[in-house]
Amino acid sequence: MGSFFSLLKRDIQLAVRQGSAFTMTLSFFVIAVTLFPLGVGPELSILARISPGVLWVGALLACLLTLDRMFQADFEDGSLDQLMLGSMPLEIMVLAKISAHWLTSVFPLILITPILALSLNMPGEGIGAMILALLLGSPVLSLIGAIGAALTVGMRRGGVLLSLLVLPLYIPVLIFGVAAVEAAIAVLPVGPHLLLLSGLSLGALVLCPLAAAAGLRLAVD
Amino acid sequence: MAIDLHKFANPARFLRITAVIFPWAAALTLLLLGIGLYFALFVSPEDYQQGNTVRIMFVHVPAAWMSMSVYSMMAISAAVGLIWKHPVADLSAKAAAPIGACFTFLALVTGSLWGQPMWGTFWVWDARLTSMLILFFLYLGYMAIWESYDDPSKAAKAAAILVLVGAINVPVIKFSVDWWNTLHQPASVATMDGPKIHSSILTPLLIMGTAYMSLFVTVFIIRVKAEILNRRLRMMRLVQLED
Amino acid sequence: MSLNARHLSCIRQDRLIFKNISFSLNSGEVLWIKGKNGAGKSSLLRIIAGLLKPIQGEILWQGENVKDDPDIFQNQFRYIAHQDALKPALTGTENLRFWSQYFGTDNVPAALKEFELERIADVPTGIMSAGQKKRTNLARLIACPAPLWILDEPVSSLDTHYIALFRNQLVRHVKNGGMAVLATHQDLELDFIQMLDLDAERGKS
Amino acid sequence: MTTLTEFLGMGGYGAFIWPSYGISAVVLILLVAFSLRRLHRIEADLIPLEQNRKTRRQNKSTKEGAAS
Repeated sequence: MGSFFSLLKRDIQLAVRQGSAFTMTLSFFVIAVTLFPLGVGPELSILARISPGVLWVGALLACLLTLDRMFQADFEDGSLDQLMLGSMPLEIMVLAKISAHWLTSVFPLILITPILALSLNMPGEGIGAMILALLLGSPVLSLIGAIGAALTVGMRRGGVLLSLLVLPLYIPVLIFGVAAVEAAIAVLPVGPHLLLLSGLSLGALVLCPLAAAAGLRLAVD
Repeated sequence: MAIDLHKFANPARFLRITAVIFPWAAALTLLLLGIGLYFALFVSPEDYQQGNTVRIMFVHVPAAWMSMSVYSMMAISAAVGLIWKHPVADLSAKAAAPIGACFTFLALVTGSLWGQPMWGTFWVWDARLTSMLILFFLYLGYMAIWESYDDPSKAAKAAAILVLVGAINVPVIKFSVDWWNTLHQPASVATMDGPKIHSSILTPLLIMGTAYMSLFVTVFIIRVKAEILNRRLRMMRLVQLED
Repeated sequence: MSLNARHLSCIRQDRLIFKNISFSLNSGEVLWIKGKNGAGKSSLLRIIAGLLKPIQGEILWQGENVKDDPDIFQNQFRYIAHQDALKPALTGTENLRFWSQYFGTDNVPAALKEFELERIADVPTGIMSAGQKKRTNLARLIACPAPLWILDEPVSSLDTHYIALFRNQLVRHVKNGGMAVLATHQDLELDFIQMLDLDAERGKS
Repeated sequence: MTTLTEFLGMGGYGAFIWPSYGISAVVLILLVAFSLRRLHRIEADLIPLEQNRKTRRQNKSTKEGAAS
């Protein structure tokens, strides 16, 4: 366990120290969401109607921005080799990296979501559900993303391939995530949607570290 | 050293067996396509609701069937390749992918050509078309990853991981898309479930389905053979370099 | 303690790098792997570390195949690669402390002292010179002690003073019952050394 | 003549039905053609290499024969 937390701590420390990743994903998220009113028009009822989808798609794309660095930086400076020689199973090591990614790249997006939701005129009932849905569903983004990141480690233009591999797999989270918010806005029960999202997260939690670890073994080989 | 390398690329038995099957598969494909097209275009009656457009079904539905089955077959091959390290398994998944992608593409295009007279628009976000589209993306990703690795044995493993992850995800995606579609179903759109399948339609459909299947087998044999020989070519060039 | 390799062969990108390499190494010994560039020195070291899979052959630690029981070899060795595995945004101390926590050891102050890093330990490694980075990387050997050192060009970019310093560390490690596998162009003039010349091995076949 | 026109017209839906069949035919024929072309190309590349190996083997065996 000590190894797990030391790696988690180091990755967070690096993100804080470098800082740029934080601010870049956040500003990307904000800008991407801001583009929608400019593209669709300022009519509040339309914005409210599309706000759950816009926020989810924005979060999804913003998450994608930092994914290719998940293992790439460690691969380039030789840390990945060392990380693989530690005493904890590779799957757990991968899970530490995924947790760090979620905490540093996805969680800040969730924090800023209420403000963006308000700017899109999302009804109050929706905002709470949006946050909950993001909290429960967004781990899938980092988990599935880790597979793509592991498979594209060491490639010159891995980022583009990564999006092609990962985005189709994100569709269920997007659908259930948006549905939860829409249900809340329509004053329908939100519980089932949130349960589905949690189910996706749990399933991904079991499966993705295995696949990502297998991908990393290829990368160092 | 030559022996070492050839141990990994000696699927001679596969080539022997397929050499026997190949002419039969090719002949069967032509025969079934002939019969199937005759039934589809001349014998089969118009549907009372959809009129002649129902004839699109005979090229659409078999393509959709094949797109799903080919992906499943790739997933099984990938698993076999990963677990038992069987060299032909990886190659067969690789060989099947472009064929599956073609079928998926056809299912999409014919689906939208069917959609225009049915729904009055070329593309609707119908659950089936949408999940076909996603499947198409999965095929593209699979083929892209083969292209992205220099080392074929690594590419095989990476592609296998990807196709297995995809295979586990396909039911989830399918479920989510179906569910999403029922949630957003606009009232005016007619569903494709409309026509009760009558035997006059079912017969040509099954014939066309079998024809597509044997077409798949035919092309698959050609492509796997090409992959096997390509691997042998690579080995021999390398052996030449060594000397 | 003993490390044995039996009939290792390595294929990279369908090319045979080496084949049928065997050696055995006991406490108090150093194995010096020689060979031209591309002879497979780094690949052999990575195979020993378990990062690369050999196409055939096996590694035995204390007489047991590490493939059958990976736990016995876990954390028994330290691998120093070309790349420094240092994060430029972190200081030398922070980098070393992370690795020592990660490997479940704790000997950072001693490591800094042994490699004369104390004065620069609180500088981000990103602004260190190549030699300073190399020393910080090597300090991992002391910060995270392990009986077997796997060293890939450990003295490249070091000047004579620090080469001698590293040599002393290596001698002390081996005298205390440790062992090392070493790939380097530089002759460190060690006794108790075994040679494995990959070029000569290649000629044999 | 009318029957042919009627047949091609497909009750007003010919514009959708024929492209469906057409594109299916084109894509599948291209698939077969490209697959065959690739196979033939690889086979052609292999021939000189195979011969090369055979002659080398023969050389070797004659040499060995001479040596023994």
